[in-house]
Amino acid sequence: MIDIEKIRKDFPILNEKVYGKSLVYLDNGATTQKPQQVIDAICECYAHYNSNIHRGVHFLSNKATDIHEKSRETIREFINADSSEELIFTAGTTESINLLAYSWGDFCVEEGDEILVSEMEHHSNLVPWQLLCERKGAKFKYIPFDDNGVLSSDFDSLINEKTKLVCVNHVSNALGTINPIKDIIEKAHAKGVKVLVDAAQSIQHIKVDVKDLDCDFLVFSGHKIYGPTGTGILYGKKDLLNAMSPWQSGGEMIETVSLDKTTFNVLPFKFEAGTPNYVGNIALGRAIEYVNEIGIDNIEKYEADLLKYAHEKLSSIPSLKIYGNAENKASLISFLIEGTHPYDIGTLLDRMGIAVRTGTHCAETVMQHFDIPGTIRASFAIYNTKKDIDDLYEGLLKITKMLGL
Amino acid sequence: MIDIEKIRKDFPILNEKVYGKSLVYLDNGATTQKPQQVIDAICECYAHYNSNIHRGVHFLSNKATDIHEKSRETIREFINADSSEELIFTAGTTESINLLAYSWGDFCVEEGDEILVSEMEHHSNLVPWQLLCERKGAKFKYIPFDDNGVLSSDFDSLINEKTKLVCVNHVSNALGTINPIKDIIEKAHAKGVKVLVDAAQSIQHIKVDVKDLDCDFLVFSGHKIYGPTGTGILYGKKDLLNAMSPWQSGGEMIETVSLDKTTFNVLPFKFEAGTPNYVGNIALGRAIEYVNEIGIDNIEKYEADLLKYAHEKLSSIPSLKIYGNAENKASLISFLIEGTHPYDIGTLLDRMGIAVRTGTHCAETVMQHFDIPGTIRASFAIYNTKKDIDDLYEGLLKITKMLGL
Amino acid sequence: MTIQEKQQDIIDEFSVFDDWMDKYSYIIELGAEMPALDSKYQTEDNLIKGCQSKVWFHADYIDGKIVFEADSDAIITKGIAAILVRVFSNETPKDIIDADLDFIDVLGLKQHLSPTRSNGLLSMLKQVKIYALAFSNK
Amino acid sequence: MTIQEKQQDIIDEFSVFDDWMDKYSYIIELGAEMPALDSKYQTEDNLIKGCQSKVWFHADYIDGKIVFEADSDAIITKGIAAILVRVFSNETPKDIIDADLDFIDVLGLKQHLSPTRSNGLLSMLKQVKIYALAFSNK
Ligand SMILES: Cc1ncc(COP(=O)(O)O)c(C=O)c1O
Ligand SMILES: Cc1ncc(COP(=O)(O)O)c(C=O)c1O
Repeated sequence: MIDIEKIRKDFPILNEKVYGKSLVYLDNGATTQKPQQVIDAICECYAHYNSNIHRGVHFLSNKATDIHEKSRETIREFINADSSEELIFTAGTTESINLLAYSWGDFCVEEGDEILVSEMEHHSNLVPWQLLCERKGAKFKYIPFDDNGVLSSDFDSLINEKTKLVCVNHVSNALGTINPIKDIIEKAHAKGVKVLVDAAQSIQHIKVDVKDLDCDFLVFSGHKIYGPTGTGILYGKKDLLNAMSPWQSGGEMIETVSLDKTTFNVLPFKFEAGTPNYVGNIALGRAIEYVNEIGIDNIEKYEADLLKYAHEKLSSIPSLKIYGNAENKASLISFLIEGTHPYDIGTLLDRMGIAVRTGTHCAETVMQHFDIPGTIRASFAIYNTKKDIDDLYEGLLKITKMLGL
Repeated sequence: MIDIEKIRKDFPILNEKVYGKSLVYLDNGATTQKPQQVIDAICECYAHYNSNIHRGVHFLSNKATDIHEKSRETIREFINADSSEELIFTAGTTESINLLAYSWGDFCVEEGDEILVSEMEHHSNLVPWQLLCERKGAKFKYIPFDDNGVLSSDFDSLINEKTKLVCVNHVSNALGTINPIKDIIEKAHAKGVKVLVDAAQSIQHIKVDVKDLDCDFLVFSGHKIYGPTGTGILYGKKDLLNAMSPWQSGGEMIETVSLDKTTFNVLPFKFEAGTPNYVGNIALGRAIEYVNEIGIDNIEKYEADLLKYAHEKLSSIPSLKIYGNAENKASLISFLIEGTHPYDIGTLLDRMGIAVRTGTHCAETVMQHFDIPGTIRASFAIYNTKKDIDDLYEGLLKITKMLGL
Repeated sequence: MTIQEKQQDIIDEFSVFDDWMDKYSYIIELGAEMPALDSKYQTEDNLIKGCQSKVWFHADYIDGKIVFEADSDAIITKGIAAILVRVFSNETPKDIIDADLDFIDVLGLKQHLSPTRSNGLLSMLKQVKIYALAFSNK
Repeated sequence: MTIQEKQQDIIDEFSVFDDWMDKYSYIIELGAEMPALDSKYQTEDNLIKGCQSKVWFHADYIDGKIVFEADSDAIITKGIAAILVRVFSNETPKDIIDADLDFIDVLGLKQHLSPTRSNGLLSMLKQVKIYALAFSNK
């Protein structure tokens, strides 16, 4: 069970006033707020044991290294990976995907090959593949979705012997759809095709188990799961990561260098060039511990309830249209108010202290599908309450009145 | 003038005990400690206005964006760049250089071209160029240094019409040499060749003015100048950056996307893919302000004095040999004790609470030059004192006694 | 009326609202009142980059003065554009270039000035000044 | 003596030092006393990866028992290697595989156990166990 009052106390920003009003933060899809525990983990490191990790012989360096690697282990356990060698620390989802597109892509994709991407991807899981296809003369194909925001179920008809990778998000950041990842992976694997799961919008909301999913790669950002900015994870199956060439070079990812020749370190260091964001990575581990303390299953249940409530409330506004009506949804509602621009609604909600995101949410292909300029998106996290949704609802009623709708 | 007692109070970690002894932190070349002001800037952001930057319409997002861009402006002023568009936020020196090696390198370097790198580079400014040369069939050449650690002055004889770039650090992290960057740039420019300056070990110690230097690119890491981990800067002249293709893709660096075609945002966003480490970047701005409050000229003078003192003290130990005896040095001393391995010395110093780095310092070509397995490196920052150096000196005396030297 | 006077007029009009809702209602009213821009001027060229909503600014140079017309698909943006049109239209390039922009602050619209992509005001002001510069060279 | 007994012996020896300097002096002494490894065994194959100093472990399998010899270019590392040689040499693969490694903690050498590249102890222990596994399959 969730003790929401206790949880809310963990997040100092929830006491903020915006234009003199209490903050109602419903922009969690963009980034989540941080519990004091995570902020403290950062301060603790800088105030007591900050030191560059790896290769150091002194006490602080060893301590920071140990805690850093313990954090990797915490995250490994959280996603149920076999080995912490399979977890690469990155700067975020976007970097994780770019690493793959360059390292895996440049060496595994050839002219005439195909990459299959869903039509509802965040730009970060679309453009790197588009550019890879350009570099390689490969074909960029996409899995369409229907007007409810559900991916075409016979997507495997798009797979052929040229297909090298399927890239799909677990939860859509623009529609909230929970995609049937496990099914997609099974069908792709049946045809010998690898699958990358973008878990940027699922990891903080629902259980993600890489072993159960059997995904080949999985990526997410730290800042969207109560962790610090500048952190992220690339999970990959060990044999795939081992076969990949390094991408960025320099620092700990190197074994030996001479002016003639360089050899590289083992996993996971092979992909971690330069001084890592070790303080961020340590704090990300603390964020995952925080999620564990509440329990991801509890979070899933609580947020599902919240989402159901939000759907009911918002649907009762006649001029409001929801985009994304899949049966399986998580964490967010995208909508428009008839005859208005999302920017207007966002601006007016803002003046009431209600933070939502408006625009294309870096998912322009979704907007193109519906031929709309963007949506208003209210996205939830563990500290949101029904009262937040009531505030949003009341705010929207006021606004429709203001706009004479 | 420097008020060292006041400065030391700003750094909470300096109160740490290591094995019950007061910490003497002389590993600043690896990473510097953080003043409370920087730690507070991080907490302040997470506790009061954390929100994903750019494109947000709400109050917190605007506030975070404004402060983020103000931070870029602070850094611009610090290095005296013409425009803040010329400053790209990266994850660190290593990422800055990799960005260049891929984005500039892949489009400007062709088969048969040459890249000229100094023999005293950190791996991060060597391996990316080595790999670029491999990808392109270009030639990797190097500027040798002499046994004092001084770069060959007729290095421009190595430049020919095939040379595309000279890559050299401002201050060597293994030897402490201050390289005559301005002269190198002038000579390279006279032959129409661009220059990348690795300022990772100079930016925190001596005045760096990109306009005065007239460098084409300059890079450094936030964590080495009292800022947070996971931050860094790539400075580039505007026309060069504009001519470069994007590297990583996704997020704010995109202008519009469709399933067929993508166009990119303007500078500096074009190179900032995904959610930036905005909290880190904001705190880096605060770190630079901290340096400004003390004054980089004051820092330079104070540390030069410290280095002189350290040289005198350490030179008086008969079995001690200093590597790097250039006339112009900054911030660090690399040395060995005859008949011992650096690891032994580092381990024993550590037990006395003295943190130094031992090993190759990611500059193996320097070690190969002298045919040594590594060095012991004591590297200084603004909060170090002559007492720290005395402690190091006494510690080394004890160790030589223990080892029967 | 000078630019300065027009700005003062608008400041006076806004000063009667002590509630943000009234202020925004007024902006919305201003937006609703401004005639739509002829669709032939709703071109890629006239589109202002850096706004989340679409904003078009069209400028004519008549007898040494610039005449602005504008439109937007968002009503608040259109209202703000209407304010700018009112202040800057029928002025000489030089006066526009020299104009002080503090009135934005006074109106309490500063949050629209953020240098982000979603907030159009800064981009609109920039565009107005760019037009003025362009015409001042004629 | 069993591995356990040898470990206890070493713990006893170390327990007389209440000062880290004496303890490290002793480790250095152990390093100095261990004969150099024949240079023909100082091979790439015998080199242990993941240490800042060079460490070689050579193993022979004689009458069902493993005989270790080791060397290092750093004296502290060599001293630690000497402790491992003393504990694990002349033992059966099975006993080595089953051995408890808590004595490292007790000796106060835990900081050498960090899974970093600079600290060799963990890599040495791993290598000892790898040899034992390899010979146990023979
Ligand atoms: C001269 C030099 N260049 C590059 C680097 C790499 O910096 P980072 O690890 O922060 O990317 C360092 C840091 O050790 C350095 O000293
Ligand atoms: C589904 C999805 N993928 C990728 C990203 C990019 O994440 P980041 O900006 O943290 O790299 C996001 C974040 O907006 C997202 O929602």
